[in-house]
Amino acid sequence: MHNTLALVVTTPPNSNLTTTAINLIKSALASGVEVIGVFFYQDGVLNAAKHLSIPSDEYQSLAHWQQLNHDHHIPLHLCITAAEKRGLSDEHGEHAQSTIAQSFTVSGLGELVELTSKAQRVVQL
Amino acid sequence: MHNTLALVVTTPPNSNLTTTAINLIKSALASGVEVIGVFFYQDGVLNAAKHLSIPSDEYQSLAHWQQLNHDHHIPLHLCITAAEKRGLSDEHGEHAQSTIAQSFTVSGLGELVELTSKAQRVVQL
Amino acid sequence: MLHIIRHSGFNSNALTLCLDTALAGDAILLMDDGCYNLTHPSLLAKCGKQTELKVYFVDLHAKARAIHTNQAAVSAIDMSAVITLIFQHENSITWS
Amino acid sequence: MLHIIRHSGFNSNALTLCLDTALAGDAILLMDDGCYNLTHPSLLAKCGKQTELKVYFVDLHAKARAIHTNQAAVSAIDMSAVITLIFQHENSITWS
Amino acid sequence: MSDLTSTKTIAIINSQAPFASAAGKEALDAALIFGSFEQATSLFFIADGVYQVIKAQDGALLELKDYLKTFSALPFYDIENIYVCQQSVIARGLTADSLLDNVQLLSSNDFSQRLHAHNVIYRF
Amino acid sequence: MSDLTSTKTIAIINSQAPFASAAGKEALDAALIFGSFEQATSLFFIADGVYQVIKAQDGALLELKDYLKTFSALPFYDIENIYVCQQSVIARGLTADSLLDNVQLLSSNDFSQRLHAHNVIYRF
Repeated sequence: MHNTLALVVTTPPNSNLTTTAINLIKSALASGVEVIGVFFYQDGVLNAAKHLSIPSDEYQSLAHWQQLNHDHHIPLHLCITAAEKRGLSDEHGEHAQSTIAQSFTVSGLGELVELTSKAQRVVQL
Repeated sequence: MHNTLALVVTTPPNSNLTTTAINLIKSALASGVEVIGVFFYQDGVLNAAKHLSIPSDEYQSLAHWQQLNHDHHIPLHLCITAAEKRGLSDEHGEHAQSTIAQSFTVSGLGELVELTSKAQRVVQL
Repeated sequence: MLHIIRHSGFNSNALTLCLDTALAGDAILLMDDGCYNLTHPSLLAKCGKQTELKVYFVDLHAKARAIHTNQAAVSAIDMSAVITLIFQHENSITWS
Repeated sequence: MLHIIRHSGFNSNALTLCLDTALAGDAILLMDDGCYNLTHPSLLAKCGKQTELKVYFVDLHAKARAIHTNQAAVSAIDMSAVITLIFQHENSITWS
Repeated sequence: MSDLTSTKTIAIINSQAPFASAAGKEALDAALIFGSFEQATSLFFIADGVYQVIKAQDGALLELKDYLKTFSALPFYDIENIYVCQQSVIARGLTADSLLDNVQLLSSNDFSQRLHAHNVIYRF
Repeated sequence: MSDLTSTKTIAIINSQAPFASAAGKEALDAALIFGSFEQATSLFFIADGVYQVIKAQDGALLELKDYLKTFSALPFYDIENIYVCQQSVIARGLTADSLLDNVQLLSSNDFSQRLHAHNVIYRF
């Protein structure tokens, strides 16, 4: 049987909760589960902050998210409304520059509906 | 008697807690209390996010902070280490742009020590 | 000492920590969601005991939340009285 | 239903909400700070009652926190078993 | 957006008070979107979440735009199941008549049974 | 930095567990700075904060850099008062010998009395 999983991340990155979410995805992949997408909502949107600065000897959550996207083609959907409420910006131009890290897709809540509908299981972390 | 007050803000801006902090400062000023500075720490640093986007018909906390700084010369000190952990950046240059709003001063915890030492009363909000 | 409570004691331990730490002569100020504690059994029990503990709440914050109290032992105040309280007490703790 | 608890029930109402909502046949998974609930009186009381409620905890998360249990009614599992649990249950709630 | 591959029943649990965090507003935003995509969506209020559905609140006093008014409009979004945990209401010294008119007060057990009947559950 | 106008006694209260938020680390950072500016600084652990000072924790298992090790070094920063609330310890099923060696276990009343004796109190 082909199992599919979607993850909704609502907790911020500067905590051990993010490490657990990433490890859970890696375990799912190792178990042959297809992770069809991650949706970042509420304080979870801070996971997509390009400038998030964590000392180099600490867990680099952003790099881990990007690796999951790159190596396993897991879409990382960012709720842009929730992100803008927390200081992130998708603007480009002379006086502005997107503060959203590569590998994240700017999305709306419609994407949450789609992931929720498609996945066999959805877990909020 | 000349009363002095310092405020340490540790709560994030997308909540009603910020409005209360700003109203408390305004009441202090109206009572003749000198507010010698505000120090932003922990999730409070998000108050300084330049791109913080709040619908125009909702409370504009950033504009209120800037007004307090402009009209009453209240220093707004941002703990840069805590800010960088939450995705803010003070970098300038070709590929980067500070994401910290005007009127905020990039500081370290030494400034918290100074404010704590100087003010007659310190309140954490 | 002035204890400032800004959260509900039903969802968190903010109120319990405050009550465990408060000594005679202290004051408790309920602000923001702290106003929900006006109906909390632990606070009501303390008020009933006639301890030397004063309890204040920000009137506007309770009104906005449609939270009412008929306790004589608690006082409704405005923000300017909050400033007075801050300077009346030597120190403060903000419980969350 | 699988109940995922990621926070301590001593500081918050996460554990209480979970226990109030759990029905026979449900499973509880303690992850992250949820492992602190291994010594929580409310959880121990439930375990003692031989209810049809299964309790699991992530072994690694408890070890890192130096939290130990000698309850026979709770099972230490690894992350791969967490994935199994997720697919064994129709739905889940994450309590915080 | 592509056609949805399946229709699921969605439960949105509100466990936090309305003004001190973005949780209530963001939960409601999610519920409205699920409703507009014709996913059967129910709202659940438990613990401090019950403070979201009490009458006569006035966010304007706090300079807030009051998202709570949207609750009365939920039937227009095909969200008709609004369940409130009676035990949480009583524990907070509130009464049934302090709640909005279009909510259903349920015992702990009924509340829990309804919750279990949904395919996907998000908690805010 | 200019000379400090006054010397105050500072209490830093830790009320949260170590790994799930930045609170513990940021509280410690603040305490170390106050100490290095020769402000008399005391650390207080209450509620889930007591989990910060139990022995044999291993953050490396969670891929964490373990800031808790710094607690043993606090005397070098002139921070010698480390108070732990006994009631919180007991409520969590912990015992005195599970705590770090350089902390003082205090009854609720003693804990509270010491706290009151400080000029400025920050809570994390």
